[in-house]
Amino acid sequence: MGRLSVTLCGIELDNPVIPASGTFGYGVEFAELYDINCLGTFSFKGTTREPRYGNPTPRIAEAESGMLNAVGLQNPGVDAVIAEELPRLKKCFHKPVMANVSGFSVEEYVEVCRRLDAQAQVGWLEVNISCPNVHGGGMSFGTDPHMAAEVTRAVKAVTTKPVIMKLSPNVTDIAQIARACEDAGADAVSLINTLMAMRIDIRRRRPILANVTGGLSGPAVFPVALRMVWQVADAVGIPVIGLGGVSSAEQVIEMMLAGAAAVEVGAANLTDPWACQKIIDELPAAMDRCGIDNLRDIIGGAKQWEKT
Amino acid sequence: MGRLSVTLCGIELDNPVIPASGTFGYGVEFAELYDINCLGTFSFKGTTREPRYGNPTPRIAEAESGMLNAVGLQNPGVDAVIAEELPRLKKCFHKPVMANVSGFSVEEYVEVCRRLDAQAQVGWLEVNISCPNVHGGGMSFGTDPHMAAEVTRAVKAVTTKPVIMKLSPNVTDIAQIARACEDAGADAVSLINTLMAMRIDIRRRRPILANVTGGLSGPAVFPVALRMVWQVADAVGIPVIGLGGVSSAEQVIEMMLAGAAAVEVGAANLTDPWACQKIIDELPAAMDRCGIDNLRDIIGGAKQWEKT
Amino acid sequence: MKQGIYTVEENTPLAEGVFRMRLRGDTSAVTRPGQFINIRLDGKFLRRPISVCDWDDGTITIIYKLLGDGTERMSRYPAGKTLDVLTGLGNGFDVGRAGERPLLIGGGVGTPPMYALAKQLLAAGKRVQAVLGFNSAADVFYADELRDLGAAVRVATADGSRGVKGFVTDALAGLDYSYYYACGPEPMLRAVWKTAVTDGELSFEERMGCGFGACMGCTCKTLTGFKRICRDGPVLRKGELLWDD
Amino acid sequence: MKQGIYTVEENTPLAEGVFRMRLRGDTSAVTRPGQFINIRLDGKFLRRPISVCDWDDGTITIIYKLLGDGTERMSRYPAGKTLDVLTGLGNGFDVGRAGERPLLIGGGVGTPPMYALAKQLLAAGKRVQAVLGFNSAADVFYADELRDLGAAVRVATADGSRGVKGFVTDALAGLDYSYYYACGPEPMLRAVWKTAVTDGELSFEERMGCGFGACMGCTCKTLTGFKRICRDGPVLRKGELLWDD
Repeated sequence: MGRLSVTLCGIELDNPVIPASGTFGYGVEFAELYDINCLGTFSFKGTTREPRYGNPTPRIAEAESGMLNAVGLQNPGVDAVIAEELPRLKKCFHKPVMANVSGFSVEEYVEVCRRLDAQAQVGWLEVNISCPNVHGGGMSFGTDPHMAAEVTRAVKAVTTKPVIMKLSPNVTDIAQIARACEDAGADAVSLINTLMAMRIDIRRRRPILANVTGGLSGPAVFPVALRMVWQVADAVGIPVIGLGGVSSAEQVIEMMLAGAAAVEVGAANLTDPWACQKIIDELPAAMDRCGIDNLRDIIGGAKQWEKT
Repeated sequence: MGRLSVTLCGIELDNPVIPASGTFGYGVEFAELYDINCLGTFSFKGTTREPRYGNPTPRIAEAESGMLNAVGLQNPGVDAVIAEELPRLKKCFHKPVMANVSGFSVEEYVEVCRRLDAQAQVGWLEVNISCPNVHGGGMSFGTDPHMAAEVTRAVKAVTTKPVIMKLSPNVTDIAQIARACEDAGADAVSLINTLMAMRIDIRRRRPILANVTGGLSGPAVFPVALRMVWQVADAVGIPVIGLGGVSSAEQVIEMMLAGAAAVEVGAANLTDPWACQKIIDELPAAMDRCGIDNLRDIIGGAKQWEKT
Repeated sequence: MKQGIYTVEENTPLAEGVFRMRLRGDTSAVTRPGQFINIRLDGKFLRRPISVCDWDDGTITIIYKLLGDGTERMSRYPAGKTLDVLTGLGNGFDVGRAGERPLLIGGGVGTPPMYALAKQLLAAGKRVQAVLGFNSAADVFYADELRDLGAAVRVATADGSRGVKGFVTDALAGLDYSYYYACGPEPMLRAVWKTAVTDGELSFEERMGCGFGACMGCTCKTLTGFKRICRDGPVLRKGELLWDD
Repeated sequence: MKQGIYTVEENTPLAEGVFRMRLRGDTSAVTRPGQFINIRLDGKFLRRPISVCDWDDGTITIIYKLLGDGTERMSRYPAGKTLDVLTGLGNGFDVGRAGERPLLIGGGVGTPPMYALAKQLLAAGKRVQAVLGFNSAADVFYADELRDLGAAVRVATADGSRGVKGFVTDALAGLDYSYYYACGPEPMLRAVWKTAVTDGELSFEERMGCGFGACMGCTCKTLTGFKRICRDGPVLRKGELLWDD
């Protein structure tokens, strides 16, 4: 095992860096830019039962040290993902991929997870119960512990691979939601999804996003994400995947010290297509500066201090 | 009435710009820098019954486009505020001031509000039920609609001046809390307080803040604040004061278009002591660029679009 | 697509609120007229996508309009400043479909890509005609530059202060063309799509997240499926468009 | 306190990870040695507070240590770069208490303010002695500059590679002084507070939000009440300190 390697739900990753769902498509666009096998893995575009166009445009707005998006789960649907995307990915990515799943009903989550669980290329299922940009679904599952537990239980009942529940930060007590998922059998949790936000065009006096609100991501949310990872890592025994504004090797280390077993990188991929490759390249030097021999040894490292 | 003037709970403000509590002390430091009578008003340092030292240091950490603070309600206590701060303020500020009140029990809120309500210089009471940096109090009142309503009712029973409840963004449904305050008699709500956040010193492997977590403020939080102001303005009939990362005349306009009747400016005062004066000076030109004659006419202006 | 550091060689006003910037650096990723580049600006999180007006072995020329704080800042960049830029984005125009008498239609800042396109078509021996639309005479740019290349150029202004009074579509009358290439605001593209008599292709604008097809921020519906303006576009075929009328 | 735009005139390495920067601009707000300035750095939200080493009618000299991303960036600022700076912050040292033989004690980057202090005290005809502490010979700076002013300087290094082996307190032995001024890391200040035999004043460091007393980010407890390091300090009197021992 290399000094960057970590284990996520029994599967070893060469490094903890994982492009986050919605910022990496199904991998092929990035495979044209660099060998994506350098990644720990990546979480592919949130997939639903039916093909979805998503929200009307504009779907993107600028923010200080971040961006808003309201894409609304555009994806080709699980059939096309299995028939077209996964075979295409097989040619350029030879590691288990994280399958990100969204839905509008427990039944939909169950069916899509069942189908993707059966795909040999899929290593983990990341169940998104926290999309702030779709109505009558998505986030509502992630803001109520009972519904979060219900989705978790239903998905676990039809799957064999590790199930990671992706949590919403738009809640009063994220640790409570995380515990509910753990109690319902989740193998891990990932957090945070985007913070629900908004911008207004002051000249046209109307919301910039056609969806009115959107999800804030980017460096602006990092300190909020770090706090929630810290709280959740305290509250559960299962692995926590940290994400939210991570864009440097130092922030990967900071997330892991807060308790993250692996780290997803989102918006950074959009402003620098080579961001994850660069972060992975920079990790050893950043570790040396901090006196870290092996990344896997520092998970939750900042807790030690608290306990002394 | 000038083109910048607005009315807040029956009191006319020359302009909607209000330095936020905790970033402006009790006014005197800034009165040395500029004539603070140019302000609409300002909200003074959160005041409790007893003098408080607050949290141990470090209390401050850096963030992308923002900062974390965990001051923990340091203040001289209500007796000293009445005996020393208000008389000193009287010499340099000739407008009604907003008295910001914090507490650790309903009784404490009641007593401090009752005492400050009796001060002629006080125009409004801003009741902070959202401080994320003190334990066994503060934020807990602001994350439960019943407790928020209880504090509101108790304070209203002993006061004659407008009561503004300052809300926490660290909740699943801020509109529900705002409605609870309105139903309990609140005259207005102000939002958002800081987002609970954290940073870790990766070399020392420990939280930067002695309090471990702190409140994130600054431009990073503006899009989240704007979204919450938009939601709350939809949910209540009382005035909404918008705050959270506002640092320019354009952002004041954006907040008002989202539904804010007045706008507080916080962290910007700390990085540029003259920030509020500059924002007020820049408002007319910014209004001209947007074709705005009078600020009071644009409150909630972006809603018109939604309804068409 | 390539990422590189580019040096500002020129950054000058061209018309009312319109600037031209010439950047020196690796241009090998730019392969077709109608492609765009994506520029990182200090203090801005999202890059700014701007269509390529012209390029050679060592420089890329862009023409951009002041739309807000970001482009305002950009307009103050002095010569010598270096920028982080993604180049060679988007599909660009297909010169193979031009026929003998291609018509180039540019509206406002939709005009710049027509310059490099005209260059290529003229080099291929085509008879190039162009119709450019602006609000007013003060907004007109690159009409003469296109004429200098050898194109026959008609100008239309909404207020009639220069050329034909009206929109580009009002200037199409009587023109004999084999195919058209259009770039401009969506209302103009709609009008051209309805009015122009031949087949053609149109270049679109949309708020983008990444600019290279990763975020699905700029997707539109077409008869041939969902298209990402940044990657499957910005140029779409007339026959793909889903405008009902 | 004043806000102004200052131009970098010099920015050069002085010792291991220590830089000196000279800024040109309005210095009228700087009134006492021991005060600090607060510098806005590109891409950083909070300003960086740095103590003044020396100043004259047109320039302020600071000496800063590379502590992270922000100071790293600062160390690469070229001459001619302009910075937004708040000047004249903090109370500074009280030269009136010096007596005839003041002792100046500086540890690491606590040394710089001793330079302007020594200048003033020597100008007032005092016999100035200084003890400077560093980790190792490679870290030593400004010992000679202080001697050139006319101060008697002792150097202590933790590893003994230069001067007395040990801490500044190990170099106090046998010195005859009327009053002391100390600046350095808190453990050093504690040691000085315990060891030094006369009255004195000590300059503190703390993470600051605003630097001018508004945010209560840097408050410490003293026998005379809560003190904001940025405004009521950074210099506190020996008699105020609440160190129990």
